[in-house]
Amino acid sequence: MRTKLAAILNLTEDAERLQPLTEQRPVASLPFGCRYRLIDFPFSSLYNAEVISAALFISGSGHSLYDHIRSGSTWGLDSPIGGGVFTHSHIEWKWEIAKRENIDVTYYDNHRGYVERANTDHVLITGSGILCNVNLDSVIQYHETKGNPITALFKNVTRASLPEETNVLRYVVNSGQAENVTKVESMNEVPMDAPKVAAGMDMVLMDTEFFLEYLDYADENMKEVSAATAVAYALKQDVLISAYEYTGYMKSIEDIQTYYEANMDMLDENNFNSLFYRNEPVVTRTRHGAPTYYGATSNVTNSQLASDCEVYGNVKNSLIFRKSKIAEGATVSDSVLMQGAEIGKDVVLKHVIFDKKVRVEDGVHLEGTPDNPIVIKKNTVITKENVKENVQ
Amino acid sequence: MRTKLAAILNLTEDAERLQPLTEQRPVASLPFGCRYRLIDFPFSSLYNAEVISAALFISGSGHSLYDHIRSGSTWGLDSPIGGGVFTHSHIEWKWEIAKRENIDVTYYDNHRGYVERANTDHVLITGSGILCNVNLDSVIQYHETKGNPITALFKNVTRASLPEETNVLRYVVNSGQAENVTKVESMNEVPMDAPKVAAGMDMVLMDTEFFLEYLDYADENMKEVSAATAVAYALKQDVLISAYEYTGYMKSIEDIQTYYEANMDMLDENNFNSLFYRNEPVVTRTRHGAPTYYGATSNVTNSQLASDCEVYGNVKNSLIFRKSKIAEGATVSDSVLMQGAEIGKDVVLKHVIFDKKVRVEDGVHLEGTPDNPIVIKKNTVITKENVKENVQ
Amino acid sequence: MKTETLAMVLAGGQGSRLGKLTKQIAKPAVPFGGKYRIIDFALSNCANSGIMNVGVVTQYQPQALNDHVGDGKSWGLNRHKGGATILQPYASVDGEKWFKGTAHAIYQNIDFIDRHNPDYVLILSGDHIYKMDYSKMIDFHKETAASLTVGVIPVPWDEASRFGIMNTDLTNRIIEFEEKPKEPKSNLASMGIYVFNWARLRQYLVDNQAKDRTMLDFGHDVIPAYLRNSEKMFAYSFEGYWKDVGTLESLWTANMELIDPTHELNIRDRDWRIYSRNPDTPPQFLTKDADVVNSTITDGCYVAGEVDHSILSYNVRVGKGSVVKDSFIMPNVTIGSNVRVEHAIIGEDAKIYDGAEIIGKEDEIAVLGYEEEIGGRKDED
Amino acid sequence: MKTETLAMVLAGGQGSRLGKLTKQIAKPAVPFGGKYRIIDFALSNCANSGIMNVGVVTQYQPQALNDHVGDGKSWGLNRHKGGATILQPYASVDGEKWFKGTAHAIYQNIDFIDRHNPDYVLILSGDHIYKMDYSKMIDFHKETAASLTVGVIPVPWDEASRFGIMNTDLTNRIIEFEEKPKEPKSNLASMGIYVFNWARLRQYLVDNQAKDRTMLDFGHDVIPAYLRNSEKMFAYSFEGYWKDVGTLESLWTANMELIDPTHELNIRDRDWRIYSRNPDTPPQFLTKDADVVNSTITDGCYVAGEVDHSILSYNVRVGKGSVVKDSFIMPNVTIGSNVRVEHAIIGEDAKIYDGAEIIGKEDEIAVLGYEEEIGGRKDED
Repeated sequence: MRTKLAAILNLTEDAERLQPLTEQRPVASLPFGCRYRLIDFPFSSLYNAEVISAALFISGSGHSLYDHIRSGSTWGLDSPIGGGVFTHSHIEWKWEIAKRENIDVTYYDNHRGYVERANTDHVLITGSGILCNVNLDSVIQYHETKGNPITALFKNVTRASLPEETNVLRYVVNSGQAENVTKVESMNEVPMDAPKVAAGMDMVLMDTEFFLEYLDYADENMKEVSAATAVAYALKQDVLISAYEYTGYMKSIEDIQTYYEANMDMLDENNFNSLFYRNEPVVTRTRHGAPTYYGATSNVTNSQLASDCEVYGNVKNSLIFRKSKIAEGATVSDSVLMQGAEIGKDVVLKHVIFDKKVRVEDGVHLEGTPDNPIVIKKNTVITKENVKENVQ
Repeated sequence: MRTKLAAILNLTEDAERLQPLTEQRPVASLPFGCRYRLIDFPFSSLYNAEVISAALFISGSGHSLYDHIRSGSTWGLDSPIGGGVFTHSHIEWKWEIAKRENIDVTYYDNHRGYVERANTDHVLITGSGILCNVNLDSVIQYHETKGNPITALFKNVTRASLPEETNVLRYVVNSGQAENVTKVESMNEVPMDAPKVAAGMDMVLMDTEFFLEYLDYADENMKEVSAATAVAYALKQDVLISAYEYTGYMKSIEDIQTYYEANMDMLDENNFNSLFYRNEPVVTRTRHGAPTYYGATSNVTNSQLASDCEVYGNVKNSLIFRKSKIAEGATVSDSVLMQGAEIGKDVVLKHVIFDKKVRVEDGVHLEGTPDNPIVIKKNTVITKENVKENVQ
Repeated sequence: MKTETLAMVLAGGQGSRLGKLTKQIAKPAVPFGGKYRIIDFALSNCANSGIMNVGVVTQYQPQALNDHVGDGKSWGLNRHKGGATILQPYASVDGEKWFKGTAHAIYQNIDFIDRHNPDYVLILSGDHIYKMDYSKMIDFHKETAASLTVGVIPVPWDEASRFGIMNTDLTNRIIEFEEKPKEPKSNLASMGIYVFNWARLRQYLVDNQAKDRTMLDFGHDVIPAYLRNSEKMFAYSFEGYWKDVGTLESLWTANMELIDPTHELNIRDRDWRIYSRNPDTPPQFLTKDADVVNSTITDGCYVAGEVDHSILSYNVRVGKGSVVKDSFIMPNVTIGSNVRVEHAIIGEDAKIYDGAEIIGKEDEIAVLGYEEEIGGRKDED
Repeated sequence: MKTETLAMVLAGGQGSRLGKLTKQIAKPAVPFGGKYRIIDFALSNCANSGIMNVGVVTQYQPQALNDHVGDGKSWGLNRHKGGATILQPYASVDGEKWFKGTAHAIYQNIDFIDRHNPDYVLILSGDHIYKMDYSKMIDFHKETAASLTVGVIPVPWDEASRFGIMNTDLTNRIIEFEEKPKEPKSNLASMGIYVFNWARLRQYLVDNQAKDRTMLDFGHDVIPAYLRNSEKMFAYSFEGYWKDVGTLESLWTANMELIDPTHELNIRDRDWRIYSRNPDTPPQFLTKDADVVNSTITDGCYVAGEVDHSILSYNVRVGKGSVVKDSFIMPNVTIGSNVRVEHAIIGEDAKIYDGAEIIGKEDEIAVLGYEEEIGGRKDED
């Protein structure tokens, strides 16, 4: 009764197309929406359902993640009785070496051990690359009502809302009384003008018994433990897959463009409210810092800001993260500035994405385009002299 | 003022000679004294000095350690303001691959980043293989009084109290007013009958400024960051090294024999009190469990037990960890039984070390010798039939 | 915030029949069973029943209780949503908010309860020893669509006249309540455990406050009012071990019963653990002179004497030549050499010096209070 | 347990001059500066001064304060050794332990203080706005070998007669104390901050309790008694921003002063942070119609109107066409469209409906209480 499900988070999303933002962090650690990281969204779903433990499988060292998650207390994941965040890093690397040098990496044992110890009826597998705010209580209820051993989440979208080249899977969902996933295809094969298509959300809920069967299969066949392979296994075994339709805001963060769009989406009140102002709050690790100050010369419209900023210049259609300073006469528009940006006087920025702690000296102009925003690496100092080389 | 020092724990002790107890755990995770693990001792020193953060460098995956440490809240290492346990696993492996494939493993950056963020006057480097209970406040006071940039800890011991083949270093300490370490040698070269010799405790305290200098040197020369290389660097630079004499219980846990002796040492009240009943308590992660029950047929003398055991048989000169059961008619003597031992009726055990959850069926006899205790692996079930093959 | 069930543990009582054991601390904080305090049973039952929102109402000598309960972490109750909250008397513009009875304590904490906005309020007493799944009682409450469900336990008929007795019809609906009836019509004694529909109870308390302010106690005032108004009240029958450790003898007996690992309370059951704050102490040390049988011993003890059919709580020292029999020794007690302790309860931090004797009888338990000292060297040290 | 310095924050006062702002919550819990509560300054000063053992004495409407302080985690005070402890009135065999004054509150909590066994007790008030390194004051206390050190601040001479004034000799030793003197001999006003040698103060309090029980207040009773007995008392002079926000006007002024990032209090200083409980809210959203200048805004706000020289605390909504000027808006306030708010303090959770106006003057601040509603649609929703 104490905990509803065991949660397996696969934080192994392909980070290549998000470079250089993912140079030192996994996709799960990507800052988003002025004060969040992508991991906050699945974690908040766990928090809101009062789930008290999670197992994380991470591609890299996960340092930026550990630093954010700490004990997990932010999301109620630190109960001394049965709770905890159990992290497994360097999954890809271990796997590669395991294959190359034929070492047993205990990957499946880690999954099995966690799920057995959690001792719950259900197991959730999810990634962190699809931005959404899912009410897990509602998913569990649906799962139990339908009575199938596995439930997969999807959202009906237009094909054009996803990138041409996408990792999102297309679910074929039979309609009518029993909504089941009957087939899975690559979304890449769906024509761009398709008006309605069921996008798989890389998230499945399973009965624990079924999960353990599936895990044995994955172990024998060296398959990654993921929502995709779980669905594939269920289809292979002719097990019925309940299809849960999610109707809130969703965005698959796969490349710079989708990352940029997701941030800009927040400036639309509908999207913002759909993601943040549901009954279930999005919870992140809070930081100490003063309120944001708007000086006499500031002019800020259609923008979102975190706390601890000082604004003396102009900001329009932008998202500004914590501890940023925008000097008098500067104009920032259609941009995403992560934590600690320092924007000098009379600077003009348009269609840019700044990683953390970018400093721009007085008078610099830097403009990207909506389809090709300029991305600046962490800690960069941009001067009039070096501005061109930074815009490769 | 909030925290006194930055603590670097080198949990990379050689585990080979402690096999099979170290098959799935680093030396730092070795269970000891009925309810502790070796890491509890340096952590308790940090706790008692109100240090609020620590960086851990671990050879393997460190899972057994993570599971024990969790958020570090047990030792006050989870303060949201400046606190935390920062773990770096697979150090050896990364290093090896780094050397082989010429990858930068950011090992030194991790040290530098941690120390800079901790923003303290002093840095402590310690291992976990030397069992002791050090009062860091006293060390800091000594360090400041002496005024040298580095203080190394030692204890005067007889050579014979250490194994013939030992990792312990011999410090040459000049006597008189200014006690300094003037030379470091391998203890292996000291004759076994030497009555008094200064044993290095793999623990140094440094001024942060000096630490950063030393770190640059270690980085340039690809040296491990450790108490030993720090002392070597100081000697090389002709920096005076204050020598702090520790006088409490100390034991270097290097092989099965020293591990066994250390446990048996606890049955001597002087040692037990010296390690546990100082002003500074030894703190470990507590577990829920009922008090230990001694049945009508039990007979327990000169032994230590953790809680949640049930004893119906005879126990003498032994240490029994949590959740163990000893049936009627069984006799356990001169032994160390880790958590969850189940000892059947009329079993006779003498000079044995059981890893966790060993079960012995009724009537089995198993006897080692004081110089060669029998070690049984985790989860082993010993029957009359297989008893011989388990005593390899 | 929306909570289905909020538990309110009434832990403000003095428990004066426990004499000097409750002079400095409230009864729910009295040590029990070697490593517990009495309130651990109610709090562990909450956690194990999945009730994670718990208010603990304290008033009398609450320090030990507050330190013990803290934020509820020991019971896994330190949750973001919910958790354990200590509720103590306070002042307001209306004056001092003292708690004058069980129902009045709830009334005075209406603001706290309203913040949780619960459907049901589960009222518990902090001073009973038992293991009970409250979620089943709440399910029963929902099934019967009751306004109030009272936890009852069958008691021997010849003892029924010592209890508050619920007379029920065939559907378990409560039709009469008699406090200590001379001729009981039923043997269903109230356990002091209630599930109320909060909206309804709130209305009763607020309405009464506006009138004569007489609704102070659940048994004495609220249940009779509910009966008068034909509120739907059901009795939920609990079967299992349940003990009100209200007297020294019952406290002693309950402890002695706990020793036996086969006793029905089954304190060793890993599926329904009794959680407590765990002290950090070294393992127990039985020296070569120790002789321990039929007893339970907790971490931090040092035993060089004889212990028979007794409980040593944590950090107890028993010196050479001493005999402890049929006794409950609370934490941090020092027993010197050649001491005899029989049929006794020894309070926390007490010291019994060399050669002293504390000998009670089964029907007249000897008691040494907290921090009391007895025997030779009282004035030294 | 041994603690060098234990801080006791007196947070039990009502602060009745703040009118409806302290009807439901104690003055130290009143919101301040957009994301703080008044007590954050004393608690952050403790943490930044390395004083990790803090008792917070509450009595009047303590719920908001208790929820806010919790276990002190927000200030890094949730330490195993020490930490923050809420101290509230309670009952004992001696009767009800109510706190009748500053010194009496300390007396009633002697057991708590004794458990820490401190050398020094630092007495603080929970309702002042300032940043102060107490460790320097304690160093001064040690250097002078004082029995009591009183924190003082120079006030303008013409205001000195409104304060408790310490007259000192050339060595800063206090030779006289005058409460609101007509003709002040010094301009050193007591800040209500005291460092006491605990053993000595304890003796005074216990001795007096055995006699006439008149030692209720530090200024009124204890300091005069110390003077009579020639206890070594020194004044420790604090220089810096210090404000007792005891009136609506001073609360408003202190908030307005905080807006300017160059103000001497320097709330943005990362080396002496003012910590608080951080709410979890989305970022602030300024819509295309927003016009914000000279103001500070906190997370969770939604601004579609004009904000000038004001503080919006977290989760404030300002609708289109509305103007907020020279005002301090507390958390969770909803301001509709076409509203005018000027020279006002708006209480937590208040609602101002479309078209309403709340207009004060600089010397007569308009106030809307917590959860109050004003304007058109009061009865709907």
